[in-house]
Parts: sequence; C-alpha cells; structure tokens
Amino acid sequence: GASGDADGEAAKDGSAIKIGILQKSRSDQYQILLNAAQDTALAELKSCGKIADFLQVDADTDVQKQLNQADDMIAMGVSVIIMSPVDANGCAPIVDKCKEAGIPIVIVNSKTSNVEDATAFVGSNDVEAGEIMGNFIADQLGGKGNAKGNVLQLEGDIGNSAQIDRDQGLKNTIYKEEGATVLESLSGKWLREEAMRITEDWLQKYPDISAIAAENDNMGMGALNAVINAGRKDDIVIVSVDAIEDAKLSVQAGELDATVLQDANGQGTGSVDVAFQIASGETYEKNTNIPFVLITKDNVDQYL
Amino acid sequence: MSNLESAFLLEMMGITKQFPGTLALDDVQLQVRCGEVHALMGENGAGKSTLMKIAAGQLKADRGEVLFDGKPVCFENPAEAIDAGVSMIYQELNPILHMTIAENIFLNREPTRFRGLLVDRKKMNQEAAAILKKYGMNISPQVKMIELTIAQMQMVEIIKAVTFNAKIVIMDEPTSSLDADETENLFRTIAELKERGISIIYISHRMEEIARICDRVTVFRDGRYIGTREISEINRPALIKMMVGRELSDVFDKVPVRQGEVVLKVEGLTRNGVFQEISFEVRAGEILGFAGLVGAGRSEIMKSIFGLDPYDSGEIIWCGKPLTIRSTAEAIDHGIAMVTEDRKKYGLVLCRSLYENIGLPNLKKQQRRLFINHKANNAKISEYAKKLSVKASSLSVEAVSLSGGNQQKVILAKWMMASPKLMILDEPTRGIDIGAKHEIYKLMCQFAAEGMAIIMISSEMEEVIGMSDRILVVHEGRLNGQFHRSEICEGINLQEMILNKALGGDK
Amino acid sequence: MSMQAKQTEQSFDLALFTRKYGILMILVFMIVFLLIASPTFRTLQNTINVLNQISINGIIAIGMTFIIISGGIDLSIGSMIAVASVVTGAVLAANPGNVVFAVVLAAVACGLIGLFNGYIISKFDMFPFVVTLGTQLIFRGAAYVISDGKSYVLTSNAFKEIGQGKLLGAIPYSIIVLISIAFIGFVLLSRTKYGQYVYAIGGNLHTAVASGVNVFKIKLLTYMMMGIFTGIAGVILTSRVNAGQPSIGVGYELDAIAAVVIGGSSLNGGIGTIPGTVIGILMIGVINNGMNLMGVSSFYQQIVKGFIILGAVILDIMISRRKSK
Amino acid sequence: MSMQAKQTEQSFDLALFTRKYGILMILVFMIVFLLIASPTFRTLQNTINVLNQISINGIIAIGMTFIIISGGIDLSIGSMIAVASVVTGAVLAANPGNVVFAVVLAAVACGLIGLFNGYIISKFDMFPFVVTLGTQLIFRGAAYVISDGKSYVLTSNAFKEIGQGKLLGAIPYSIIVLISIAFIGFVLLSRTKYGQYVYAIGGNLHTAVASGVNVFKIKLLTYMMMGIFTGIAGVILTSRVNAGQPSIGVGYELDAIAAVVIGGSSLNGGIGTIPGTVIGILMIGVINNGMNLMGVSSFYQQIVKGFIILGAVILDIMISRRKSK
Ligand SMILES: Nc1ncnc2c1ncn2[C@@H]1O[C@H](COP(=O)(O)OP(=O)(O)OP(=O)(O)O)[C@@H](O)[C@H]1O
Ligand SMILES: Nc1ncnc2c1ncn2[C@@H]1O[C@H](COP(=O)(O)OP(=O)(O)OP(=O)(O)O)[C@@H](O)[C@H]1O
Ligand SMILES: [Mg+2]
Ligand SMILES: [Mg+2]
Repeated sequence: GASGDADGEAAKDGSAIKIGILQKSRSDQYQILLNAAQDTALAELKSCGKIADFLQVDADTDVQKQLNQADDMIAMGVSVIIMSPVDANGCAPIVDKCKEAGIPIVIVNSKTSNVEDATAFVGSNDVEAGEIMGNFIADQLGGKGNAKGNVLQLEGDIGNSAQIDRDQGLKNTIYKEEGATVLESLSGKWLREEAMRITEDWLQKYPDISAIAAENDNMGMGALNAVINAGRKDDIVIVSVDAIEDAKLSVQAGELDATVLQDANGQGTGSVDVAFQIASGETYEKNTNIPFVLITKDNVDQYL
Repeated sequence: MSNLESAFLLEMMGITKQFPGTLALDDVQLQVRCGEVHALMGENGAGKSTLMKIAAGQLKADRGEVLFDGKPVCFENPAEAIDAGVSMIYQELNPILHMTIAENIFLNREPTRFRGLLVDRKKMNQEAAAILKKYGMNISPQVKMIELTIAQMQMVEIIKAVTFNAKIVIMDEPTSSLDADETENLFRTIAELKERGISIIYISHRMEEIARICDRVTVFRDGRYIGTREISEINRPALIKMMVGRELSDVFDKVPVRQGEVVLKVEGLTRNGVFQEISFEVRAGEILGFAGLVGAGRSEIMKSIFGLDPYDSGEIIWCGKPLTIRSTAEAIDHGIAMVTEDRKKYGLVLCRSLYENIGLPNLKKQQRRLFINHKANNAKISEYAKKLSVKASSLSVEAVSLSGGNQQKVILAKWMMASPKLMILDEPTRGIDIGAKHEIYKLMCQFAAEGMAIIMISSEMEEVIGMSDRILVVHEGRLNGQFHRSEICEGINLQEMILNKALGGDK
Repeated sequence: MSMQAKQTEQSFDLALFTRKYGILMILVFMIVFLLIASPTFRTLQNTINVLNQISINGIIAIGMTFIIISGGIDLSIGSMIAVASVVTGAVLAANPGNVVFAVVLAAVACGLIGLFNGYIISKFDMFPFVVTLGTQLIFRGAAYVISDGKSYVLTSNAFKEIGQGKLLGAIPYSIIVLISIAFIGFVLLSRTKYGQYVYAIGGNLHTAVASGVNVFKIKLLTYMMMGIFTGIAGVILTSRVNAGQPSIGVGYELDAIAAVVIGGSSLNGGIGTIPGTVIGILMIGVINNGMNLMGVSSFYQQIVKGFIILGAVILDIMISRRKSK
Repeated sequence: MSMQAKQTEQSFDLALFTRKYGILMILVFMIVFLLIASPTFRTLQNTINVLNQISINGIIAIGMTFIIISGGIDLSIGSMIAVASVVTGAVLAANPGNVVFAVVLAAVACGLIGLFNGYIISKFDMFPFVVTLGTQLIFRGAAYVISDGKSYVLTSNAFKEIGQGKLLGAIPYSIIVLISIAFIGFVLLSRTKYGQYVYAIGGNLHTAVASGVNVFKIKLLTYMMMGIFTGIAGVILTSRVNAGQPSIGVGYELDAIAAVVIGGSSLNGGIGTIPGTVIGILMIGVINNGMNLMGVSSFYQQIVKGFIILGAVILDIMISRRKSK
C-alpha cells in the first residue's frame, strides 16, 4: 500500500505520546485476543519510555457508545487513536471527527465505510474469511465445481459488518456450487446457545445435512455440540471463523473440521506499530492486510 | 375475672406523634381495663387511628410509654403486638382479594401437618366454615375475597381479628359498612368477648352504638386528651360537647325548599342481574333519599346513571331530554356529580395533593385555555376546602396523609366545586364525625336551596329520614315503596315501615 | 348459591383452572397445528428436543413465578446466569475433576446474589424493577471481572453430561431437573406456609405485615430461591454449550417473564400458579421449535413470537373477563 | 390558617423539590469530584460533549417520564429507534435530498407505533410491561424486514447536520432539541390539563375514571408522544452514526428508565417531575463520561454504574423517608 507521513512534520518526543484505543468489545472472544495483543505491545512501548501513556475504552458493541468514547478521547487530546469499529457505517463519523480535530486514527480489524479517510488501516477482509469457509466446504463435499450436499448457514447478528462480509464470502463460493444447496440460514446472533438450539431443530428437520458454516466459532461450537449429541458428526462438516481457543482444541481433537484464523496478534501488534510510527513522525504503511489462515487438523498444532 | 376488674390491661401514657406538618397526638393517654369495652371518640383527625396503630405496632410513637399487662412494651412491628395479644381491625379495609376467606382468616397461623411442613387445607377450611357459621355468614370459606361485598369483607376482617385469641381487640370503625343485622352480630360477638375477659377498644362516630355497648369512653380533640368518663354517667349532649368543644343544636335542621323542574327522570332502568325496572324522578331543590339494606343495589343504580357502570335497558331523561350516558365524562359534562361509597377506589388520588384532588373533575370547566392558571384555580379550591372545613396542614399535602373523615370532606369539596345540577351522594357521612356531619347536612340544605337536586343513599335510617324530602326503598334491585316528607312529619314509626319495605315486605 | 356449589371440591382451584383453560386451549391448538403442518414435529425425538430446549428457561420461570406472585420482578437473571457460567468455568478450568464443587459453588454464588437482590429490595422497600436493573449491571460486570472477559474451555466429560447427557440414553437429565424443580415449586407454592405468605405479600403487603408475616424473610427467601434456580439453570446452560462465558444469558429474564405472564400470573402480584407457568414455558418452547421447523426466517420469527405473546395474553384476558361477567 | 400561609406560592411544588434535593446533591458531588479529578472534565468542550451525549437518552427519558407517571412502562423503545433508523435510512437511500420527509416519516412511524402500544394497553387494560415486551419483538422484526437486515449508508450532508452539526459551530443541535423537548414536557406535565390527567391516571386509575377523565385518550396520547419523542431520538442517533440500521438501539429503554427513576419518579405511577428526570439524565451522562475520562475499564464501568443507580435511589429514599418520619 501507499505510505505517508503523520500530520505535521514534528517527530514527537516519546514522553508526550498518548495512545487511545477504542475497543469494540471485551467480551467477544476474538476481540479479547486483539485487545490483549495491543495491550502487550503498548505496555512494552510504555515500559521502554517510548510513549507516555495509553488508554483503552470498550464500546461493548454499541455504536453510540463508541461515538461517545471517541468524543471523550478527542476532548482528552490523545496523540493518536486506534479504533476497532463496532460498525462500518456507524463509526464513520469518528474518522471525520478525528480528521477535524487533527488527531490521526488507525482503524484495526474491520473497515469503516470511509476507511480511505482514516490515517491508516490494519486488518483483514472478512469476505475472504467467508470465501475460505465456502471453499473448504466445497473441498470436503467433493471438490470445487463438483461439490454435492446440503449446507446450513448460521449467521451472526444481522446487519453487522462481519456478518455481511462473511455472508458475502459464502455467497461467492458455496452458494455458487451447482450440486450443493444451502437449505437455510438463520441468525444465531453470534451466540453459542442460540446456535445450538437452532441446530438441534435443524437436525430434527433435515435427515440429510452435509455441512454447517457458522460465521463465528462461538456458533460453530454450539452447532458442533448439537451435532455430536445427535450422533451425526461423522456425516456433517462444520467450519467457522475466528480460531478461538476451544475451537482450535476442538479441531485438534478431530471434532470441529476447520476454523479460519483471523490473526488477532498480527492485527493488534500491527495496529500499535502503525500508530506509534504515526505519532512519532516515522513513515508508515497506510494499508496493512493481515491475511486469514485456514486451520485444520493438519496445521492446528502450530497455532496452539 | 372480677378481681382483675380494676387493673389496666393497656395503659398508654404521654404519647406524642408528629407527622410532617401535623402533630397528630400531643401527650395523650388511654387506660383500658381488663374485660371492658372502651370507646374512643373524637372528631375526624383527632388522632384515634394513629394511637391505635401505635398500640398495634404499625406506627412508633415519638414519645410516651405503653404498658401492656402491667409491663412496659414497645412493639417494633405488628407481629410482636399480635404475639403479645393485641389484634386490630383497621379502619381502611385491606383484604387480600385473590385469596380465599379461609386463607385470609388464617393468614400466618395456618393449621399444618407433617410437623408444620405442609398447610392442612382441609382442616383450615373446616375450621373456617365453622367460624363463619358461628358468625352467621352462609358462605363457603373457599370463596375468594374479591367476590364478597364490602360488608362481607368487613365481617371477615372482624372474624379474623377476634379469632386471634387476643387479650385486647381494637376495632376502628367496624360498623361503618355493616347493616343492622350484621351490626347485631358484631355486638353479640363483643358481648361474648367481654364475657371471656377480653378488652375491646371501640372507635365509632355513631353515638347510639357507643351508648349501647361501651362501658367507658375516652375523648380526644385535635390530638389532645380531653377526658375519660363512665358511659352511664354522661349524656349525649355532654359527650358531643367534649368532642366538638361546643354545644350542637339539633343535628338535622332541614329547611323546606320550594321544588323546581324535574332534573332527572329514570324509566325502567335495568342492569341484568343487578337491578330491574327502576323508575323515579328527582326535582331541582329536592333531596331524594334511597334507603335499603346494604347490598340492595342502590349504589349500582347510581353508578349506572353516573356512567361508571353500563346498563342494559331503560331510559334516562335529563332536564326533559332523553340522554344516553356512556361515560362519567358525559355525566359530568351534563352536570351530574357522584360521591361514591368507596372513597379510596373512586374518590381520591392518594399520592397527589389536595389541590389536585379537588381540582381534578373541575379542570375542564375552569378554563378553556391551553394552560392552567394554577393561582386562580388554587384560590378557588381553597375556598371550597374551607367551606367544608378540611383539616390539613396545607392543601399541598398528599391526600394519603389525611384522616378518613377529612378524606371524605375532600371528595365532597371536589364535587361541590363542580356545582352540578344533580349531586348523588352515596353514604356521604360514612366515617364522618358528628360536627362535620352537621356541616354536611347544612351544606346539603344550602345547595338544595340554590336549586341543586340531591340523591342521597344512606344506610343510616336517621339520616335518610332526617334529610330527605322523599324516600325510595330498594329491595333486591327493585324499588319497593315510597315515602313523602309529609308522612315523615306525621310522626308515625317511619323507621319501622321503611325497614319492612327494605326487607321486601308488602310485595 | 353459586358460592355453595364450589364448597365441595377442594384445594385444587377450579376457578383458576378454568381461567387457565383459555391459554391451555391455545397451546393445544398450536400443537395440533404443528402436528398437522410439520412431519418432524410428530417425532418423539423432537418432543424430547423441545423439552430439552425449554429446560433452562423453564427452571428460571419457576423461580420467576414466585418472584412475580410476591409482587416483584427480577431483571438480573441474565447476569446471574453469566456468573454461574464463569464460576463453573473457573473451577473446572483449574481442575476438571471438581464437577460437584463447581456446580455447588455456582448455585451458592447465585443464591447469594439473589439474597443481595432480596436484601436491598426489602430492606429499603425499593422497586424490584429498579434494584435488579442496577444489580444486573453489577453482576454482569462481576462475571467479566471473574473471567477477565474470556471464555473458559471446558473439557470435563462428566460435566458435559449434566446438560447434554440422557438418562438411559433417551431422557435428557435437564428435563428431569426441570420436572423436579417444577414439582418442588408446586408443593412450595400451593402446600406450604411459605407459599401462602408469597401470595399474601404480593396480594396485599400491608395486610401481610399487619397479620404478622415476616415480609423481610419471605422476600429474602424468594429472591434467594430465584438465585439458586438460576444458578442451576446457568450450570445446565454452561454444560450445554460446553463453555463458561461471561457474555452468556443476555435477555433470558424476558423469556422467563413472558412464560410466567402467559401462564396467568399477574405482574401486580398475588395471582399465579406453577401449572400455569408450565403451560407458558411449553408455549414458548413450542413456538421457538415450531418456527424453526417451519423454516420461518429470523426476522419473522421475532414478529410471530411478539404477536403470539400479545395474542395469548389478550385472549386470556378476554376469556377470563367473559367468565367473570 | 397554615393553609393560608402556603396559599400564595403555587404551582412550583416545594415539597417535591426538596425531595429531589437529595439526588441533586449527589449529582453536584459527582461533578465536583470529577472537576477535581479530571483535567479534561473541566473543559468547555467536554461539557458540550456530555450534553451532546445525553441528548438521545434525554429525549427518550422525557417521554418515559410521562409513561411512568401514568403508571406504565415502555420496553419497546430500543426497537422503535431501530424502526426510526431504517425508515430514515430507506427514504434517504432512495433520495438523499428528502431529509425533511425522512425525519417526519420516522417521527410519524414511531408515533403510530406508540399509538399501537397505547391502544393495546388501554383497550384490553393490559400490563404495559407485557404488551411492550411483545411489541418490542414485533417492531424489531419489522425494522429487519424493512431493511432486509442491511444497513443503509447515508450520504446526505444536510441529514448529517442533525446529529453532528453545531449551532454557530459550538452548540450541537441535538442539545437544542433536548432542551426544547424537556421544556415542552415540563409545560405539558405541570401546566396543562393533560399533565394533571397523567398524574391522576397513574395515581389512581379508578378515581380518574370516576372524575370524568378520558383514560383511553390520555393513555393513547401518552404512548403516542413517547413514540414521537423516540422517533426524534432515533433520527438524531441515525444521523449521529450516519447509518440506518435495524440492529441499533438495543437496551436504550433501560437507560431511560434508570434516568427517570433516579429522578424521583415512582414506578407505581402518579409521582415524578421533568426537572427530576433532567437531573437523572445528567447523572447518567456524567457517570458515563467521567468513567471514560478516568479510564475505567468497561467491566468496572458496568459495576460502578450499577452501584450508582442503586446508591442514588437508596439515598433518595432514605432522605425522603427521614423527612417524612
Ligand atoms: N401518614 C400520615 N402522614 C401525615 N399525616 C398523617 C398521617 N396519618 C395521619 N395523619 C394526620 O394525623 C392526624 C390524625 O389522624 P387519624 O387518622 O389518627 O385521625 P382519626 O381520629 O382516626 O380520624 P377519623 O375519625 O377521620 O378516622 C390527622 O390530622 C391526619 O391528617
Ligand atoms: N364487583 C362486583 N361484581 C359482582 N357483583 C357485585 C360487585 N359489586 C357489587 N356486587 C353485587 O351487587 C349488589 C349491590 O351491591 P351494593 O353493596 O353496591 O348495594 P348497595 O345497596 O349500594 O349497598 P351499600 O349500602 O353498601 O351502598 C350486591 O348483590 C353485590 O353482591
Ligand atoms: Mg381513623
Ligand atoms: Mg353500595
């Protein structure tokens, strides 16, 4: 991607740099990993005196809350803001406000609709995650172009950008397979118990299911529980996104077929690096793409 | 028992209780002997209920000493008072509506089985049935309270209180909603309790009851102790003077009023199962009395005319024109007002100020403007409050803080302010002290003289006879007889004749 | 006279039962409709499935019946479940063998939490709605603090059995737990002094006090019991999803309240029965299952559920009104 | 005689004001604490910030004050906001120039929705809690159906101004809207017949009926007004987040209810004031802002907020009790 300089040329003295983090959530398993990676990187910067301080606030997946927190942070006059946006459209105003206030902003994890106005972006493309899932299922069901079987889709909270993109990824892949049918998609609201309940009902309804694609691991694990309890794991392929701890363990144990790793560590560390580069006036990458990785039984050990 | 005669079971000395804005009790005393029926009297707001609530552990006194059975006590809550042997029938009825009669009577002392683990319903219902029978109530103990009439609820409350095996039973206006029969029942019960050496504190505004059943009387006025007398040694005027502080002339000083046009004419009004074929008329300036036993359906007739309840057939002719009343708003707009018998339910918004309570039905009339002129409005409200001598520290206090009788005055004030063409009064003086009664009667005459038509339902025979120009008697939802003022004056035993009709005689 | 007629039959309240009849008819109607419309619904397996799914909401709803009859409400259920989940998770993560200890600790923790609710509500005579609106935040926050926001991966197979295991391979344990709790609740509410007091407190607090009922103790007990039941439900849920999560259980109180209200309890207090609540629970379970079987989309599922809640309650009101007039 | 003394001063209810004093003191105390503890809190910019942030919750809380005083509650606020958001979004997506039409349509839609709530509640005399528990699902579902689950990207700059613009570059429009609505609410509640009737209905429904109040109409009006206010709040929120979303607004009713209750309104109905609610709104706003400024982690933010809600209400009760005993 393109590279650029931070607003103003002044290479700031480390003792004056204050980094503010707008977290999306502290309860979402993926976001926890991302937050932790940022935290580690920031703590290190602080301990060697490169930055004065940092501040993390969490929006609890509420757009308005994130907007308010951005206001508060701008009022506090931090040197740079890193944001994991709650919503692509909803958080776009934050980027504008930062621009207005002259505070650089690094967007991490998922994009805002006006991401090009932000100072920098570090993240992955969720459509890609959906495509990886779709391709994996196609491979399992007979290979691309020849895939056959009935697929069910567990969606996240409808309208959420991760849901929209991952859904798009699936639409780009498995939906296009002639031989495969996506029987139904229902929203498990990112929740394990909800996904489990829906899957239980599906298992009653459909005697012949070949695969379940869940838009996050939490739902994938819920579906897995239901499928195992019904004794039908051998017939059904389950894949989901995030590579949270128990999903990886489950892959290792040969239960969950695959999970798609979104590199929280890479995104977290990357975003802090870029933010620090901006604040201290160094050159930085405007767009950093951290790719998704498919984790199966074959390669799971290196991620545990 | 006789050796205990002089000993005091309950002694309350120097009791003081301050409410915000009101000194409800100011250094009062009360001494109740074992096995006596002790009357507590005083005007509305004198502090009777307050003192009794202190005795029953509902309220705590600011100062003063309570001796029970010779020992100083300080009940923290009603449970302690009950344990010690004090039980109370509260002035404001409080049944648990969705529980059965048996469950209400035996609340907190249910018979149990399996070592107290389970409630023995069978036993509870059997015992309750026996008790009900004993007190002349022919009802299953498994009927829910909500299905009872007010009088029946009151009887259940009484039964509950007297079966507590208490040493003292406090009765705060127990007869206010009972009819003659039930009152007799209660008096028998009281005599029985007395026999067993149980003391009774009896609060009532009805002089004749006091004279009949009480041994001694203590009088309060404005939160102060006035004195205690033997009933046998005090006559009625002297007692009234103790309470009111001055002499009262004849209570009913009804002035004859020239009657005007027919204001309301009702023809064949029927509400299926409640009342049938009711026809009558009332003229401007007339006071029309409705007599009958409690439960005869008088209130229901009036509620239908006022739009609170629906009716099934019949015609209402208002000032010569037929009128369909579908809601109270329509009735009020036409100039009908009604003081209902259930003051807590239909009369007051307890958590709001007296200003708001009195103003409520009058807002529409007060002005057609968008905003309320509080100043002018409140000035007018104060005028009416004063007219009815409402006793309150200010009109901005909440209605809940008023004594029962004063609450009734607030309701009267609210409707008088509406200056209706027809005022329906359902038991207007229930729970009201003798002085205030006097004033209300005077006001009724005054309003009648100004051309208002008045319908008065009352279970107090004296009141109906004393105030009405004409009396209609209701029996089981039907009109059964009419008496004119002229007959009233002839001095025959009208009371007996009305009672005969009310019981369904000559049908 | 009609009063006399009722005198003979006992303890089982016919009036209330007929009042409940309306809602029961709706449930029967729904079931019949689904039996015809959905081949899957007819299977025994699906029946077990439904029962299994309602067990968690059911256990909570039983506790909520007591709360609502006593004139209260508890909005902190969802958060309590989260506490139960992370407590179980934390214990099992430290030592997967400690299943009994984990379960007991979760129930005790939620019992104490319920006690806290009850204490504040009765000590300061506050609105349960407000108190639990506040404590709900506190408990959820506590669940996050305990788990540091993370989800515990559970590996104990014994623990997994609680929510996912079946007696003789057919009857899920969770159903057995629900039935036991419903039975205990039924006896407590309709056969013991405690139950009488719960009705009395909700029916008329002042009278209960004036009759010497220890309102403080009864309320405390009721909220504590709600806590314990929620703790049990939380453990089952944790076992079902096989993970201890602080974000779990959001909104569970609303489903439970809906079940209780559909079952004929009055939010004013003083009215309600356990059999009624059981009907309410079944109704919600059948709706959820039925819509999935019929392939109703997520958007419309909410709408249908909303209308069914409204319709059930309105119909119930109309039926009981007609009868009482 | 003592009557006369108080007769002169009117309309402004001193007793109620002193009752509110307690909560005002807590607010002042909190503000003083933050002024000392946080340098940022002292800035004018931050004050404007806080006001801006509370505007949405504030507008809803004003409407909720009427609802709660009338003895009701509305749990469907969050879903109504979503409807307002997608309606605005749909109109603007079709034609970005239609700002006025979009805003009016959103307010009208929510007004009708409120009317629907009010109709069911008063027609069938049902618990507002249950009704709005049901309609909440319906409205949320409707929002998803309208938008097909998608979020509308808004490009109109004029629309953006509503929630993000500032008068003279300093005072956000949303604050002005809040102040206007609070003022209208104040006048309506304390100076009009309608307001008196709302108090009467909430204080004692039967008495209101027997005094000729058209309860049906007043309830309908109140829920409709709640809807319109929520519609306005929804439009501001949509403009603030610059997107029309069906998933927006979840749980907003709870913050509004908390503000109203902190402000001294009784969930039993009949008691409450607009100034009290304004204090409640400010309190919640200051808590949220203060905790962000102090860098309190979100886990602890919830806990602190929960304790502050509890504490505020308990303190208020204790103060007003002390006065009354
Ligand atoms: N909770 C309260 N708050 C404030 N004032 C009160 C309260 N309860 C009673 N009062 C006041 O205390 C005084 C005594 O009231 P109380 O109810 O004891 O009178 P009472 O003698 O029983 O009258 P009545 O014959 O009308 O029943 C009255 O002035 C009343 O307004
Ligand atoms: N809510 C109700 N539901 C059913 N029946 C009722 C209800 N209220 C009253 N009744 C019945 O209506 C009849 C009239 O009762 P009510 O007590 O009003 O008569 P009343 O002549 O006005 O007596 P009172 O002297 O108490 O005014 C009674 O038979 C009573 O049982
Ligand atoms: Mg009294
Ligand atoms: Mg009557």
